[in-house]
Amino acid sequence: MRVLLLVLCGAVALVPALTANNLVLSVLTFTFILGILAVSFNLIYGITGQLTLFHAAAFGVGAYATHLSMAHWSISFWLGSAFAMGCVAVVSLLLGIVCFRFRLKEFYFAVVTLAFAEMIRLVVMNWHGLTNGSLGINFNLKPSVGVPGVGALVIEGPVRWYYFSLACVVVIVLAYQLVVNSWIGNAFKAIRLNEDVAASLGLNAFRYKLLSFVLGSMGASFAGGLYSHYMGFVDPHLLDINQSLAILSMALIGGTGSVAAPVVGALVVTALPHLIDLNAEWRLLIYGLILILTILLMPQGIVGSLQRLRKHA
Amino acid sequence: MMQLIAGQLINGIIVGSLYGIIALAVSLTSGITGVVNFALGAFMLVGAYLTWHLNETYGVAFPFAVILVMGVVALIGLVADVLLFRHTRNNLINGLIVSIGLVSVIVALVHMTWTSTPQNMQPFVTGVFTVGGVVVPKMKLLMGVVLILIVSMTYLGLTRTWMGRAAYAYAQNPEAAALMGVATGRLQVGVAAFGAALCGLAGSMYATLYSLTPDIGALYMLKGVEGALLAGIGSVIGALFGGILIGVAEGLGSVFLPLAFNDAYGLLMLVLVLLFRPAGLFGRR
Amino acid sequence: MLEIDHVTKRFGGLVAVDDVVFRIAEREIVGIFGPNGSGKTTLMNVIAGVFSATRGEVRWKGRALGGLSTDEVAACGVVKTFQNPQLFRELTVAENVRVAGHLLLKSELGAARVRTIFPSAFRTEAARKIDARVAAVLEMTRLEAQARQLAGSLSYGGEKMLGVAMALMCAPSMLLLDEPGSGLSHDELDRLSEVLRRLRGQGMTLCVIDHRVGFLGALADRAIVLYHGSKIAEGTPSQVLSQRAVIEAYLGDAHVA
Amino acid sequence: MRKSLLNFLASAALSFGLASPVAAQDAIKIGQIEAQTGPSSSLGFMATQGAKLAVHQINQAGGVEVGGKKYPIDLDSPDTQGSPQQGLIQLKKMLEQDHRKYIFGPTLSNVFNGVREYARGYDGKLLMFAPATAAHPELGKPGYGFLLRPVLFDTAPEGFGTYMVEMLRSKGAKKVAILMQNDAFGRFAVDIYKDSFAKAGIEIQTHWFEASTKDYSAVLARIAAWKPDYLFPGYTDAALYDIVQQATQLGLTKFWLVRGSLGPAIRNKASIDEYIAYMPKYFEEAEKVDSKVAKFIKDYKDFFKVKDFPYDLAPLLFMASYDHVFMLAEAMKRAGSINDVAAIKKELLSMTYDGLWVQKFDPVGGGIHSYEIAEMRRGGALKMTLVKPASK
Repeated sequence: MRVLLLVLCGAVALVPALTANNLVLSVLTFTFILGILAVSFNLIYGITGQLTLFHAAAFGVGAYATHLSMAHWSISFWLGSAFAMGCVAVVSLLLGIVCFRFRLKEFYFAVVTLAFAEMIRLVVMNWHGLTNGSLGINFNLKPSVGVPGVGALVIEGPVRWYYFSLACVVVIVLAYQLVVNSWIGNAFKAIRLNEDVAASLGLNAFRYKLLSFVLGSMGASFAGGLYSHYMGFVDPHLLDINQSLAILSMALIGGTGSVAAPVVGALVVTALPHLIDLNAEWRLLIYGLILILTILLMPQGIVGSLQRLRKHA
Repeated sequence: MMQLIAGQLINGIIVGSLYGIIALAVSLTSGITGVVNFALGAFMLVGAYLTWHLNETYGVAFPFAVILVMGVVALIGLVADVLLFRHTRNNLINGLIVSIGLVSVIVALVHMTWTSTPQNMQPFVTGVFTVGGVVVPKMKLLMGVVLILIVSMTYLGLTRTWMGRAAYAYAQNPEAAALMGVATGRLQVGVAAFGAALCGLAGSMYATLYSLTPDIGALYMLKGVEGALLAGIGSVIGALFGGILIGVAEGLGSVFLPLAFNDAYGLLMLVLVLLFRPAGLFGRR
Repeated sequence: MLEIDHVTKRFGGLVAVDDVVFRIAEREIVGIFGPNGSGKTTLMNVIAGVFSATRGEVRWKGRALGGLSTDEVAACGVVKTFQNPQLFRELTVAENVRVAGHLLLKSELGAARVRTIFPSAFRTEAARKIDARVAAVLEMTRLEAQARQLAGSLSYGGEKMLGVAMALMCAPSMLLLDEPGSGLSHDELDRLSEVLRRLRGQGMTLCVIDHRVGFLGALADRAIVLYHGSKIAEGTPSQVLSQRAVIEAYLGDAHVA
Repeated sequence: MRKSLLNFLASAALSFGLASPVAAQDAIKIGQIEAQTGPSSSLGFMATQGAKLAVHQINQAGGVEVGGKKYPIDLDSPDTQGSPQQGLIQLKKMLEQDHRKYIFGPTLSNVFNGVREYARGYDGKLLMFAPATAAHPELGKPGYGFLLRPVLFDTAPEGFGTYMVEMLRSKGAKKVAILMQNDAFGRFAVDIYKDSFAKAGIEIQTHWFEASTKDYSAVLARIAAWKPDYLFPGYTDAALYDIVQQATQLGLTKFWLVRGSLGPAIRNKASIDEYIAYMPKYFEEAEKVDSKVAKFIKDYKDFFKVKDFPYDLAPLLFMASYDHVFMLAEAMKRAGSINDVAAIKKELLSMTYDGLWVQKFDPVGGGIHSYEIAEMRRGGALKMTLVKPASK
């Protein structure tokens, strides 16, 4: 998988050289940022088998926390997103403890996480003093990275954002890959495949489900910080239920079997509206059909199916 | 103040019975086909628009429109089950995704047919009852009565008729039912169609009370799921009761607390119940 | 070593296990017999922490196991196999066993496990240890040949053997085997009893359930007979089998069957 | 894997290149970013319809004649679905790839917030006709030279809001209850009207609701207990139909609103007492007296092949975009260029255009136009008041 991943990055790294078309760049930048979101979701759903609908909330809270901490304490993007990840970690830890202690599974887990996400969204909507409610917040803060020799490099303009987001998604994917390849990953898989056996073999399902949930949510929080700073604003739409469904379809279309596959799904979901230039109703129709056909015809998603083809060939 | 509370209690019960009938559809279909079908919300949407269309354009009297609509929507539900959900039996997540896809297909079609212009049907019964300062619109009362009747009939049907008993047995224990020789396949299709019909009815009732836009389905679907889980999957009267609880929670909630948090009151209750009775209030698990 | 101290388990009205008392010493093979529904599996589940006892308690090396969950009990070294094998059917036999290496890794490395996340000599070393252990266990259970097969594709006997192998991977000091013999062909049975003997030879304590005395008769040091949840006999297999109550119980069972 | 990805990228790049209709080399390129689907899409949808109709008519006539040469107009109007992300990507495509200089929309404040930072990078190379309420405070601010707001601002000195609040005061209203969507525009509306009501010495009580709410009886009962003189009920017809119907059942029968149609009043004419609404233009009436409007309505039906004209649907933006396409063309004629943004803006700000409305801009680019106030009484009796802002 990691080899494939590197090949993929190699191909993608050349894009700015191939095309001066900033549109392609911005679509791909969104793809990478949302890719982080989808990958982190897949750690919880695809690898550990827990369908969370809390992810959009983690994404949105991350976005708000990153920006607010930067604005109020005038700290760097990195400190800000570290703070945000901390907040989200705490929230998801509490939520996770509640859900997993009470042994909520499958659909019940999904609905309870959804309920919490919705409540958080309502708080963000109505806490005008802090979040400026439904108006959202516009800002012009940019992340910057220290480059040896060059000094602090401010991330602005399509090309820099492209490479920055690319670097982020690669790092995150590799990090998750390390976890998944370790014994922790084995535990995650074991829980997904058969929780009872895992327990009978002395594996503490509660602890590992919690770990997976927190790690994934933190990834979402980081993606939120990136997204809001690329857009230059935050608003409560980031926390919508539909966001969670979009994330889910990214993971499914890309493939839930491997760590990196959801990035492909993110590409499809982001690029599709700009590829098929149809009127809105038709686009909605086609989006629905794609979801249905993906599930019915290639449940392993694009990447999974390609891998299978390769095996058989 | 007392009037306000009493009024919202009644209103909550009536609005809740609308959630309840969808909850019943959710409960039955997921109990027997093993799929939580989000398209039920879209079926309700179609039901609402069809009722309005028949009534406004072709002047079909409301009661007949309702019966017609239930038939049509049941057919849609049946076709959807045979074409799609048969292939996702007992894979909850896949079924969920397919149903979400189906929702956007249906919503798109509704957009194409009736545009996004809000529509508002001529009320079937106008006027209000006023009892001791408590105001209840007549139509709402009528709706509450109809829905509660339908649910009770469903309950009788499920407990008295053979097909119903089979369905009930299946919902309790699939293997046993299969051994008893319940024709699982036909049963599942039948229930899917019946669930759709219930949502069609819900749509018709909705249309007489509120305005129509292509995005109403999702909200009521969510309330339906809340109600079903609150009661526990597979419990008929329970589903109605669960829906009513949600409705009352919202009604009373927005008497004392801001309306902006309306949707949270039901959810909060659901979470609490699920934590302490994971199988729901009436569920056996 | 393991003490069952007046353990009772009720489900609502039904008394599944009724005030059972016995102890199992180290390096012993104890067979628990009894007709179907006599409470054997329930008792085993109480020991393994699947259910908690209604009354009485289970002590392991003097420590009460009451209130511990399955994984915690397993972590103490008491590991149970399932009556009808539960496996990771999507994984190969070897992978199943490797996943079962979870506890082993924990006990061997402890906190140092974190170091295995990043590629290093340490990680390769740990991986090598696990692989060696997996190979050993597969050899011990005679599964080397099917190592690359999907667990789902094994014969029923093979699946049961894999269940034992996964339990062994946890390096338990006591193994609880739930009806390991049922549904096995003749030579599969021979293979099983041979494996169990070798285990005892390595100093493992075994507690085996079976509803027929069958192959265990030759194997077990001590036999305990449950009937309607209560212990009706205890002693060497030959003694026990000659007792009247036991014969009645089994004849009764035979009539029912 | 690599192959499929490269193919995908290639096809992506390709279709991005082809997505917009390849227009003649020298065409006037206009882009429009509006939500055409989604909960709050009815405004944007009609805005695109208006622009499409105008462009069609101009191209029918052979295009815009500038400096003795006729230029066709090429309009691209994708659907933002109300998502800032989509809006941003679409705007990038228009500006960077298709080199469109003239952008209509966005109407939704959240989409405007999503694109503003990016658009500011094109200040001086771009004209954006953004009806979003959130755009108004930026007019004339440094870096926002590209921004025009084609519609009249509620509480501008000439604004209809100022006029309507004054109207309430003169009717002796003391208490007004506000029941508003908790979304970007709702927040904005309350923020700006709070002050005008305070100035007029009118007490207000505000309640928020989620856009998806259908049953308002609880909050309406609370409002009724407060006994306000008027109810200010949200701003989209979807909400208005429900609120008005349920309010009248609880004895709240006087309404005052600055967005939304007469539809709800007509539906409930038997039970309302008073329904005061801002009507940019009352088509039902104007169609009979104003030949321009009659022609507009006829052309609309022919072009979109529909039986009936959507009288209810946000006539404001509908007409605004229709008129402003013509206004832009006129400004180009006068400036003698289709590319000199600065000159064209100067002409726009200085001209008065007599379209469906009498249109002009204030010095910072805020739209000024005539409008009507509708007052419907029980039974459906309707009184329209035409207001012509005094020209500066």
